[in-house]
Amino acid sequence: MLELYEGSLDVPNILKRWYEEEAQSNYGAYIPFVGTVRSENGIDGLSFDIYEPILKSWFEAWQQKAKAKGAIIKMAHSKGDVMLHESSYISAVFSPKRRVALEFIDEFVEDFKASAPIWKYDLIDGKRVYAKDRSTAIKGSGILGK
Amino acid sequence: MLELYEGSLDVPNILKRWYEEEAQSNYGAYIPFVGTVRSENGIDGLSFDIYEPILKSWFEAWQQKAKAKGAIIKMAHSKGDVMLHESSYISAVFSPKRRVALEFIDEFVEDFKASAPIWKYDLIDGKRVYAKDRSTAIKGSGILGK
Amino acid sequence: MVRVEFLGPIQKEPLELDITNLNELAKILQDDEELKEWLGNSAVAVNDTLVSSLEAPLKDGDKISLLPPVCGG
Amino acid sequence: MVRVEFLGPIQKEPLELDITNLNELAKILQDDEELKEWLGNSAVAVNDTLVSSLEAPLKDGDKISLLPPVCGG
Repeated sequence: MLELYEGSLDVPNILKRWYEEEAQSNYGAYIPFVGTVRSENGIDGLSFDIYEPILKSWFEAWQQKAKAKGAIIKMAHSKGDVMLHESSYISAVFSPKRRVALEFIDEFVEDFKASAPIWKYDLIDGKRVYAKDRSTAIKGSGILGK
Repeated sequence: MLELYEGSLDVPNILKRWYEEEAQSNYGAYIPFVGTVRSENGIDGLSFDIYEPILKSWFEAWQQKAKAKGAIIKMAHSKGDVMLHESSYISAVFSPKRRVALEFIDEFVEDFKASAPIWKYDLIDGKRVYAKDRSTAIKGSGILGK
Repeated sequence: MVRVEFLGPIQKEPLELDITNLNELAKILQDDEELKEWLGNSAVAVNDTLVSSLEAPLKDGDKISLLPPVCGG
Repeated sequence: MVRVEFLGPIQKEPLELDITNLNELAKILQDDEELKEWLGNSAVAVNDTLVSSLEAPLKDGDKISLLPPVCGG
């Protein structure tokens, strides 16, 4: 399940809803990862653009990988502005046993950072500044270059 | 922070309270691990004994390790009976950046399984049966043997 | 005609081009001063599937997307 | 006198013993049929600190705990 929201995430409610959705599914491990906007470099917050068609197919491919190990993944992400100390990202793995969940959440979050078609901007003095230095070229980038 | 409860954990409320406690602490990553009782081998639930003095010192040593990396750990565990599909264990790491949190939650949960002085029993037909086959001898065990 | 879209921070309106493969697209975009900083670090999708070479043929109505470096979370 | 406690699934009442080191304790417990399955897989704590050898001296009032294999979570 992939959920996109305008603005910041209601973390307690999302964590609770996901827990309750799987309460009878017989998963032994539930590991959410929650990403929150940190105060650094004088920013007022962050802002996000998302390209949904490719995000959905990327997520669906991970869901299939999880399913092959008896696990499931859920993810929520913000679009637009998210201010300091608000949260913009949650992903979670449910699996029967802990090792699969611990390994999946790590691999999923790292691939999310490297591959999910989401662009981050710092909000500084009312402007939206692309977070170029913290961004990663998607694997296979550059084929149109000289 | 180490919290022990009689019976099952109120997971949504604990996750929410921990999130709100650190809402202004400027941690970028919050990773809880939730352990839930699975239906297997015909059990009705699990039951736990805890030796608190050593659990507390073990936890405090981990808290110091976390602190050295700018992170903190929280943990909640059940004492006594926890029935099927209820949860008995939550631990969580907060850290400024994701890598520390992802690595810590894995190391912490694995050491918890290997070292925390907690004993698990299957509840079967009203009896409490020590989960011997799933238990791990604490490092350094056996010095009193022949 | 194919449509070329520039995602995220690439501030550029979509193009409608009469081309039949990505090599032609590369030649056209390489002449565009606005795109100088983006071609070397952007991924390319055809109809929302990422491609890894310029060999894929294009057909009328295809959508091409340029995806610059990402940073979710 | 020292007090010896048996934790978790070891179904045994505490012992009060007049001993001065863990080697003496080992000898006493090895003669106890009830503990046969536990001595080889239990950890030992003196005053709630785990010990890794039998050399530590004991003093009056010390508390010794036997911790059988664990499984939290």
